[in-house]
Amino acid sequence: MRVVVQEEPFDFGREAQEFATGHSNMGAIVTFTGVVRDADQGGMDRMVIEHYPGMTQKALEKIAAEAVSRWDLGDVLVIHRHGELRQGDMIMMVATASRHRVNAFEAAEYLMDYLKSRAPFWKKEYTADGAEWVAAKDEDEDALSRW
Amino acid sequence: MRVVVQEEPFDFGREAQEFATGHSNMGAIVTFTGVVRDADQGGMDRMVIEHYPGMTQKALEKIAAEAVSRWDLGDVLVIHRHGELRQGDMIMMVATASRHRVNAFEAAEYLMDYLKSRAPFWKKEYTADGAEWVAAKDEDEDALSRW
Amino acid sequence: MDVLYFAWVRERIGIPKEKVETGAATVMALVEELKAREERYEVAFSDLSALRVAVDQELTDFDAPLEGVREVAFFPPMTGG
Amino acid sequence: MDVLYFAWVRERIGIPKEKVETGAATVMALVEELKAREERYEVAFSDLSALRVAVDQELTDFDAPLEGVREVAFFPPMTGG
Repeated sequence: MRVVVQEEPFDFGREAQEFATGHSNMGAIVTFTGVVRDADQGGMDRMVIEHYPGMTQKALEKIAAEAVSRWDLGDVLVIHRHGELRQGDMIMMVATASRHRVNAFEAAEYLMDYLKSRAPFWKKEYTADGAEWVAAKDEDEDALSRW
Repeated sequence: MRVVVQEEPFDFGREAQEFATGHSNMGAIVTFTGVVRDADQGGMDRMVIEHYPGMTQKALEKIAAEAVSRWDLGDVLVIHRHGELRQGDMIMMVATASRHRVNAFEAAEYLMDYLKSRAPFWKKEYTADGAEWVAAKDEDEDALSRW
Repeated sequence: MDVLYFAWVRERIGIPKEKVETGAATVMALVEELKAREERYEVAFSDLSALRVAVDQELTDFDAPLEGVREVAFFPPMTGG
Repeated sequence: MDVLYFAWVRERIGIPKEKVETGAATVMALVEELKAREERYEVAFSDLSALRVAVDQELTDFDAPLEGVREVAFFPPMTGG
């Protein structure tokens, strides 16, 4: 299990390759990558992600450990950036390794649902019209009830 | 949309990176990678995947096109190998790009469910005791009823 | 018409492909003709629930008509992915 | 005790962090003390349903006790991922 919180970009291709080749007898590898897209109202210049340094790493590790135990994963990787990002930049990734594809998929979805609503990150979008904090979506909170 | 059927290994890291960075305004990228693991009875030496050359490419393209239209994907990638593989080798990958994570996940699961049971590949496992065709699992057939 | 066999169907029949002259109206009629030929066909086609069929490279079922068809393929349930 | 603010809570209160001397028994009692201080707190804490709280870096709720606590953080619903 590896959990990384950093400001710097990460190399998705290298991380994905290393994760996928590093596990003996895990038949199924799932990755999810979140990429900065335009604001819903359009015209986004940049995004800044604030986080809670003392809590972030611990919160992510707790979520990852829960996924490993629930789905009996061979491994899990979480990388989440903070700071300033531009359209097309990768915000975060998760990866799961399991013997079976259903477990790998479900665990990755679980990680994403919890990262969305339970990890202390806050996104602010900057457009020509000013800056706005991204509002949490009811559907993201609702997604947790699945687990 | 790109669908590739080949005997050669593919570079998962490079494919994942290119796919994830190649799409404007797609916030969610999911990949699935299937890796050769040991036979259920253990002791696997190698696996050989037979396919139906005239049909494979068309069948995969049809499955991929259906996923793109159902989930309004920005793109989809399918790579599937045939021929001889060893433990730890990557058999195949799919990748999906969508504006939203739920669509990217569901489409990837759909692709996998259909690749399992509707694409003309057959796996044979070789162990010290002999060779055995991998039996299709009822649960894989049942998985299709979800869609 | 070309008739193709894959995986253990190919192994039981002993060849990957053959040309078959037939007036069979459906896949099922073709199967009956083949079974009548030789025991290896009888064995390969003994349990149709364990078989799948593609006609002109599209999955279909054993009731499918063969008129105008150029290629029929028999194989076990697929195990891709 | 350290009190931390993030995102628009931080912006409304105007500082990311402050030391607070308090005998408040719960998070809610602390919130009431802060609201009584100055309007910027009153504004930031006006709708608690739009706020989340962590005590010693664990998510909790406004009923949580503060005895022995070293750090309380207030912030809006998280938007990670």
